[in-house]
Amino acid sequence: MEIQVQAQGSLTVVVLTGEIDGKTAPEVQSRLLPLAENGRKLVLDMQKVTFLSSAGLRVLFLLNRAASSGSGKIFLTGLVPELRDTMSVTGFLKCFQLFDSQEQAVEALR
Amino acid sequence: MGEVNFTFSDTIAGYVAAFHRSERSFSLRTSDGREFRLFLTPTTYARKSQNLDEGYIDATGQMGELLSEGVPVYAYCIFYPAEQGFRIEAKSLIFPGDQAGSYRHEESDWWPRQVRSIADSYLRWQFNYPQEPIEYHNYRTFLHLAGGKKGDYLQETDTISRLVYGFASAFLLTGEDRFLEAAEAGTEYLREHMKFYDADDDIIYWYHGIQVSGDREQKLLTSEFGDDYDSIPMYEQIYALAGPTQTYRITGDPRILEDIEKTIELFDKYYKDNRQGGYFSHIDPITLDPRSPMLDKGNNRARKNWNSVGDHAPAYLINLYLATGEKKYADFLEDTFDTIEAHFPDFENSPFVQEKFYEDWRHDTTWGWQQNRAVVGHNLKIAWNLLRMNSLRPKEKYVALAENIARRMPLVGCDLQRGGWYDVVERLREPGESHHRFVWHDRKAWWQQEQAILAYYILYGCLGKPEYLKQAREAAAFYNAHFLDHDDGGVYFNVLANGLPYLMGNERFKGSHSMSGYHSTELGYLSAVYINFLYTGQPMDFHFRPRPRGFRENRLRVAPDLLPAGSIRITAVEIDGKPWTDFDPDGWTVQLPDSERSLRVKVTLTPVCRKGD
Amino acid sequence: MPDTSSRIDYYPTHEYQGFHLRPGHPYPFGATILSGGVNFSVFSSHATSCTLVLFDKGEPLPRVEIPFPDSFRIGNVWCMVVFDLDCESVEYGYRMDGPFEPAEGHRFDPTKILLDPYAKTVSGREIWGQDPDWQQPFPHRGRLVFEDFDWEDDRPLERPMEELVIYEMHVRSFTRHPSALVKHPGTFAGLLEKIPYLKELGINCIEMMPVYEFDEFENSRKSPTTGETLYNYWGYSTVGFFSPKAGYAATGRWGMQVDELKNVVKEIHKAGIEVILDVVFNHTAEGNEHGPTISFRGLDNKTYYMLTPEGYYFNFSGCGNTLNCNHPIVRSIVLDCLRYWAAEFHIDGFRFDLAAILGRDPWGAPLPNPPLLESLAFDPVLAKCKLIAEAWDAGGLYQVGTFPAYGRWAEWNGKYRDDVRRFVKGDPGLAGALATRLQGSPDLYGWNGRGPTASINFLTCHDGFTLLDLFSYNEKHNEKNGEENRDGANDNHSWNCGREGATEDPPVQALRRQMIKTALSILLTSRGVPMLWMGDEMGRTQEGNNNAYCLDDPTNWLDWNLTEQNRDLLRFVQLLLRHRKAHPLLRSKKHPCFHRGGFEEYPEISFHGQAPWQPDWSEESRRLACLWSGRDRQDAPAFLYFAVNAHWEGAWFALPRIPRCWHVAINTGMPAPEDIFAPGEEVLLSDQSGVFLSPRSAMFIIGK
Amino acid sequence: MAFEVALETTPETAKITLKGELDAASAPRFKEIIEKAAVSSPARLVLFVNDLTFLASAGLRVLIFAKQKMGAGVQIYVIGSQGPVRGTLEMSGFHHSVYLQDSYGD
Repeated sequence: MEIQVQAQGSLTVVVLTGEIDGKTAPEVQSRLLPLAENGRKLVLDMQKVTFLSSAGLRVLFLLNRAASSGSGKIFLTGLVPELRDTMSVTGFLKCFQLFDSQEQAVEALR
Repeated sequence: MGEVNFTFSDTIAGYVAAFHRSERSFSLRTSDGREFRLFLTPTTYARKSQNLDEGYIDATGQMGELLSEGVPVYAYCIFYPAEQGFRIEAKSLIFPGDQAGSYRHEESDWWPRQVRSIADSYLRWQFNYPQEPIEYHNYRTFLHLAGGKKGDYLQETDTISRLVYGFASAFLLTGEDRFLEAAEAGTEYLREHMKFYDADDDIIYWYHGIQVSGDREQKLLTSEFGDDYDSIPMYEQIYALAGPTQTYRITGDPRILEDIEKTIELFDKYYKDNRQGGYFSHIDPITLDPRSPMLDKGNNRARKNWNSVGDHAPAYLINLYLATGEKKYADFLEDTFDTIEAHFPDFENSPFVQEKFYEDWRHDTTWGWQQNRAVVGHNLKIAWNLLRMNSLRPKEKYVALAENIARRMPLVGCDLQRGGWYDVVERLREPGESHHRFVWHDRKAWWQQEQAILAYYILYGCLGKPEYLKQAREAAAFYNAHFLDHDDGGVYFNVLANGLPYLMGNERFKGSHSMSGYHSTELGYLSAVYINFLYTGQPMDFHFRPRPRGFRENRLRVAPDLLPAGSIRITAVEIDGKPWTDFDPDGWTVQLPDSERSLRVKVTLTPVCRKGD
Repeated sequence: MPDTSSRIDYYPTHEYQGFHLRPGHPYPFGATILSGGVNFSVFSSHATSCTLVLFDKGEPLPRVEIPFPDSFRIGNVWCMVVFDLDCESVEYGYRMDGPFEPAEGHRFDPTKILLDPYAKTVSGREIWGQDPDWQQPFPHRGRLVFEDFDWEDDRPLERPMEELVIYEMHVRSFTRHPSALVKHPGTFAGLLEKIPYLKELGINCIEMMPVYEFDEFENSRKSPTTGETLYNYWGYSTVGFFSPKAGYAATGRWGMQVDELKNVVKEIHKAGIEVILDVVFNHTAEGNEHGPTISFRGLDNKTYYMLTPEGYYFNFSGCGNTLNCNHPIVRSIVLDCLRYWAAEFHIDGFRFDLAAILGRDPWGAPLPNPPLLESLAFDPVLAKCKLIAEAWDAGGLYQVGTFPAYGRWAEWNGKYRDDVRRFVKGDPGLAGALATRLQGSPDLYGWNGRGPTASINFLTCHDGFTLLDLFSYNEKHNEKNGEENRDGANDNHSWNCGREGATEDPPVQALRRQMIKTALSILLTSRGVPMLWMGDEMGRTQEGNNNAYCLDDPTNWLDWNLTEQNRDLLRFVQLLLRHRKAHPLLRSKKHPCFHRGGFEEYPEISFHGQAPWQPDWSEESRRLACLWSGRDRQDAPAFLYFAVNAHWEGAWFALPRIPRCWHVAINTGMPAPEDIFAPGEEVLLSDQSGVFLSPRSAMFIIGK
Repeated sequence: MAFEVALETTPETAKITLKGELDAASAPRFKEIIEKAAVSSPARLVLFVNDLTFLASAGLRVLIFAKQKMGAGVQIYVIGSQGPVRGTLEMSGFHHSVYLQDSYGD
């Protein structure tokens, strides 16, 4: 599990690589929760995320809840079809705004 | 004298006459027509007869439907004193079938499954198979179920031979290799450790057994049983052949035939009484003389008994004839049955045959435990085997004696109140006695139920009289409802009159009586044959493993038992899994191909439309 | 997030082979995730010792076996908190030691690892039909679950009972057929994609056949005729009472079946449709003494099962054992289970399989006042849940109409099914019986105020023929079940309309469609709660198999091409359901009365024959009409005249005179589209004095 | 050649020397000697058969019967058996119960 964070103007773009499950979820949460809470827009590039377990789903949900409680917002990009499908079937997909790619998101949100 | 105004419990066996739903009671008619009113209680529960290795079949919910007209049932009840007589409350019911006239033990595969289960239980008890290989060195006659295998132990020839019979019968019915392996290993062990080849007379006799300690063996030439002490009883020599002969039917191994023929030589040379007929029951261990003074110790000098005349046929001789088809064995059979018919009946004095004789056939009524007593099972065994013989060489006198016995026995040897057959009773009734007195107890032994079941099923199969079918069904239903040990496997030796198992003293040890591995499997094998072929009309498969250059003229004889001519036909044969056509359907023989290794033969026998016609 | 650092009871006090432990909380039972650890709690009345066995997900051998120290036991409950566990990848079970004395009822076996009956998800059968590892000694393992699903503002719909139209369905069969064209066939997710269909059909409640974890490979064998594997397809044999069947979830392989099912319930509620679960508390998957030891037998055989004095299993369920439901401990498990589903899955109601067993005492005698049924009836959490009983069992107990109900229980009305089947197929002398069924069976549910909503009216269900097969087969055809056609009921009261089985003969096909429409129009104009069997609205067939419990093939799968092939029938059912919704008179909570209660001097209900006010109750009668009178939704006077002619000859029915004009809503004798008109578009009857009913047809006429 | 048999007993050993042919006729005499030897319930029974030319089954039966009567504890040694006598012992399986030796040291 790798997390790269870079600021791009008013956005924060995070690129996640590998699996988000019970073992790696706590690390994702501790790294990204502060970013979500400071009211900035957060773009999560999920293109290289190969697996998302229940724990992973809940971390994303937590981040989204934290962001929307402030003035921030979470956007997901590059979601692999299988992950997208799992999230929709378990009812998690609805709470996120999606973009096909990181560039599109940055373009639309700048 | 206190009247019987206390509660007690007992079993009633019978047929439902009527079910009074509102009153929660039903009337039960016993086998001889007496009626009892039984009341159901909220805690009454019911089960259906279940086979070995079959789960418990609870029928508490279906009591309403099952208690319909004509359905057979065993009701274990408590009798409460009431104004006139007793109020009888049924506490648990056993149904041998689902409806009137249907019995689980008449299902076509009921008995073969039972034989398989018993044979597997003995493989487990005796050899700890399948964890360990089948090794007769570890065989114990006295099997302490709880105890381990420490210290010296006894191996008796006739109990090993009987167990070998059980394994061979299991193979004939199922074709499963482990049983043949156990049968052949046992036959080999008997030949290696229990056989005494007497070069002088070129005959064979069998040690009573061996006492094993470590790798040393102590041969026991004479019997250690009380009644036959310090002598060589013919009974044990006869049963030494039971297992090997049944194995011979499967393999045709010439070494077995040679052992059998040389043992028969022993019978003809030392036991047979050529002057007054029949066979002596004991001979001197040293001089082999039946008239030796040494035999007086057991009161066995120059005596003849049921075993030495009657046991040949069922133990090995019929099976030997079936396997070889040789005339001399048919003659030998005829001689034994003629002897029985001539000397055993004693109907003017007693419904039971006489079992002990002096040399000149005078009745010996003072011998040991027998005195002037009757073993119910021996009488039925005579009836059963007469009918077998009648299929080989029909004689009016055979059928007459068999029917005479079959007609009298239910009134004096059968328990018409609870079902099942009794053990040993006095042959004569003293004045004023309504019933023949039980000599020791009114318990019921497993092997005597067998005699009744087989006698009445073959009587019905051959003669078609309905009363025989009724007796056969009642006997078999009682056996299957009460004698099957569903917790440890195998069968109980004895049950109380009311059918509950009797597990006291050495009755508990199933091993000590490997006989129970013999009688229960013989019952299974022959019940399947008589019921399927002579009554319900179901086909059956039989399995053989003929050795190369085994059977004479390479011809395999597959007759399952002495059955009426034309009653069954061979309808299919498979050799090593491939169909084979060279067989004589009505001659019950298969012409085997030449081969350098043993063949796997499966024969399908089909009855010729026998549905109780 | 609670500040965990200060709480003293969140720190380990014991250690075992590197695992940090502390005495746990006896309640709640099962495995509960706390911050920093997991609380395991299990109870047994007769066990002498207990060991917690932990696995890494999918590993054949345990990672550790932690014996419960005696200080971790409170009464008969062993509880322990284990710290620093990865909740997603841990699997757990228990070893219970104790006496093995079958005659006493004890069957403890410490060599067996036991499934926690309170396990919230169970592993081992994540993918339906995937051949299991038969050597695995511990196939069904408990796993942990996150219970923080975001329900937004959803809660059970609590629809009034009289409004319900129940649609019984099998989750896998509903979307498994390729024609369903769903992304995840045969799963909860597949059902999501069919919600619009259900909404448009007009039903407002689905009853799912068992979705608790079960083993589809129980008693699986090869079919002697087809060679296919025969499964425990219906699932009436529970392994895990608190866990949704992983094999039914598209995300089952990742252990997300709980979230998936919760999401499905949420979406179905959004469409205004309730969810009822078919639950099996009469027996378990452990069978008799020859069956597998999965959970209860090893935990506390004597407490959980009804045993004979010799320690064998009573068999009132016909499946090998009988759950000892009226034992206090078992009663509490049943209550905990139903409360869990009602609270955590927002389930609207439960249908109890062979419910008569729930009223038997530990020795099988029926109880006049069974504690379990009473507890369920008055439970605070279940207060608004529908409780539906299959009011008989395989042990000869038939309680239709006499089921101890406490005014809360409804029952599958077996008498309704048999009477209407026999009337529709033309048996004589059933006019009286039909009249009683139309009113909501007051003969069965009229006493102590139960009312028509206690009667679940149905013609077909999973047991028996489909509606089309009811009119296509005289005999059952269960050869594919591999039991030589001995299984399945024989008293089907069916009629094949002249030809056994499928046919291309147009008149027979038309007659069968007409019989279906006639039967459905009776069902949906009767008071009481109507229930449809999945697919009957589009003429589904099982080729005469009336007991397809074991077939995972097109016999059970719903063929969605039928929505196109039988478009007319589907339209008929949709409009019929809209008619039922349009007329509250048909859905009243009370039984009708004969002499008043209608509009002005008309009675609420009156029966008629070919002549008005003169019904033919004779032994030969095959015709009946009834007139409902009262107020409709806008409080305007309402007159509903329903006539049915099951005779093979047509007949003229003179209509009773009413202060309105008769308009035809339904005439099953007419081919589509004239067989039914939408509510509001009924056609004015040209001759107001009467109508001619063609043979084996029904008409529904409204006064407007 | 006539049959001769001689008995010599010590507290724990009984020694019997056999010469000639032991057949059905002479078997009873051999049985008496064995019974006499059994009286002192020796721990060991030693049979010297170097000069025994013929052993009939009857003789062998006496031996086996005697062993059975004396009990399992008694060790039997047959010294100097050869040719047909040894063949008889082996064919009857009796060699499993006794010790066949060429010589016997006291």
